[in-house]
Amino acid sequence: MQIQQLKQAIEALLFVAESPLSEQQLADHFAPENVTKKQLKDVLRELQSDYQERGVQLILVGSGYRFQTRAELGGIISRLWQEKPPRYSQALLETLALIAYRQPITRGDIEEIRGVSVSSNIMKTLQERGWIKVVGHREVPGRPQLYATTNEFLDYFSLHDLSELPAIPEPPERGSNAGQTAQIKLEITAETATNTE
Amino acid sequence: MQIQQLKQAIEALLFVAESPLSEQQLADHFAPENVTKKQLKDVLRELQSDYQERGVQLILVGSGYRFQTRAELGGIISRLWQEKPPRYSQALLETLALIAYRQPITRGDIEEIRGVSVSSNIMKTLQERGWIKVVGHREVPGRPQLYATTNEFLDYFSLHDLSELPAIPEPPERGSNAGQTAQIKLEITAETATNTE
Amino acid sequence: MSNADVTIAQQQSLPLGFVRGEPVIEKPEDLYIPPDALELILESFSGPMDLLLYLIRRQKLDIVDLPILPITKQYMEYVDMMKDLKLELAADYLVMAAMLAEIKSRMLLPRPPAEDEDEHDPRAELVRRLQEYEAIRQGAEHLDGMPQTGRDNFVAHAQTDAQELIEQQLPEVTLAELAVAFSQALAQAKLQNHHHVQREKLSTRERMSRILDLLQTKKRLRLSDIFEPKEGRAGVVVSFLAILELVKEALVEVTQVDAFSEIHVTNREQVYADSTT
Repeated sequence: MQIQQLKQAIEALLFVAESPLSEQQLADHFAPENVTKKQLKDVLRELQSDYQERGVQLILVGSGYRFQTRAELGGIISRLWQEKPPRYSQALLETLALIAYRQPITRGDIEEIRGVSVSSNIMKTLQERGWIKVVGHREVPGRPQLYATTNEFLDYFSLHDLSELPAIPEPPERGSNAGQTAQIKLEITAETATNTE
Repeated sequence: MQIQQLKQAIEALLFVAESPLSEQQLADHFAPENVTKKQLKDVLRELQSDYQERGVQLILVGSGYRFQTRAELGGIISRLWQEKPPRYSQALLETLALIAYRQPITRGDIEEIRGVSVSSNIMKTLQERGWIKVVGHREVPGRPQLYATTNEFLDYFSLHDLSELPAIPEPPERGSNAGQTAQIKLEITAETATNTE
Repeated sequence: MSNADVTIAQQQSLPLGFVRGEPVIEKPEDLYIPPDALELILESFSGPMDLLLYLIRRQKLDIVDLPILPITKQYMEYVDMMKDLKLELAADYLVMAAMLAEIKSRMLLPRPPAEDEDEHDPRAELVRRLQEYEAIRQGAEHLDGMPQTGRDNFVAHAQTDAQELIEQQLPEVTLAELAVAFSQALAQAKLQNHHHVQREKLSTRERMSRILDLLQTKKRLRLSDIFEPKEGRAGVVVSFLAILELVKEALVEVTQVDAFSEIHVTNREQVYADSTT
């Protein structure tokens, strides 16, 4: 397959696919043509540079590559629709931030930090949007569910992975339990690593 | 509004609008920015030329402008939605197998061996697939049709002739002996006859 | 709500809360706030930690030097207002109030001089929680400020007519599956004792099919048409056996007009059809 034709095909695919396409999905798609990963990567990089200054750009988000409009054009474009995009409440944003930055985390942890019970509506909204999911249980009495963010969360915020989240201060360590906290953090990283597959 | 920004905005709009956008709709959209029809036309022409050689192209259809994939890419793109082939039923496979190994054979013969009636749908499916055909009638009351496999059947299974059909796996309870298995390859039917007697 | 009631925070990094997405901060206490507006302001706190953080920030104090006495007093004033307004969240705020009161009482108690102050500062736990809450508030602000799909950016799509090109996929069968199906069918037959299967060479059956097939198009075949010299002796034998088998099963008829004349193979159907006309 000619590189030029491959480029056109990938471009077209990304514009018609219902959801972002990962490198693996593209590789599978072009398996009959024996397209190598190297070729794919090269073409994707070329496309990203082609669209650098255009009204739409090729972005790598959580679940893969997709074309999306420039953020600066949001105001002009949203005029197309009567409805205003939803604004999320401070409570929802704090809950989401806790799950995003401190995952995996239980509802109890969230309530402790926010000092307020987490409304079921907020958890429901976050799950319905597909931004959070249960990734396991903490092995303590009651086995509370552990929440983590999803690829859809990354997609929504145009992030490729969680490391792209703007930094916030590390959680302060509990004076006497410093060692334990470090331990927990280690486990968390391991857990989230397995969740991103 | 800068012409460069207008171009980006129009490009983005055309990529997110649910349906094609006419010049008039675009003019209305950019009314707050006092964009002239002339400017619009120029930008649209420029965009059309920018996308001339790309995987998607800017096309003027009845109701306006829209981006659509290059016609030549249809085949590659359609794979995105290609579903996995369905599977045939056990009844169909057994019927086909009996026709292949025991041809020419009547539907009655198949029913007698399988102990259940053979649905007309199965025979129709196999005939539509071009794998079986009627090669004659048995001169008994009712003159039942005799079925045989076709050349398409051989082609599909990459067989030169029916003698290349694989040996029949022995039913486990028969307990096999190796010498006999070698024989099976040469005289398939002889072996199966022994099995069923 | 007008600007007379609320002003936008100027130098304080954390506003009192958000009202309709705008950061809001309270006016000095002596200024009259209409009850509606007050309710809005109080409701805009996302919880007791939010309120507490606001009170600390308002005094431009560091969280670490949590001034527990004045903060507790101010906090209680707000909670009382919330109780007056019967805000549903009051319960969570009361839990915090109890905690503040507890810390306050412990701080008022005389401490043995030997004790290590850092270790046993009753405010430590609350300070830790406030720090973590402050970090999370920052995270929430980051999230709110990040480009969001459907608000700031939109997924770009192009039209395609490629869907029309999707081929109807036919099921796939492998030879192995076919063989297994055959053995399964025969296993069925075994269960039914009355079935009788003849012993015969597969290639003979195939040749039978081919001859019957030829007879579909040509009504009669010369025997010599059936024998293919290139198949050699074995092929001729198979064809001959096939014809014999077909005759035996009464599927064809073999005719010869005169001795040594051409032998013809005719479809029994044909004979049947001819005889009825």
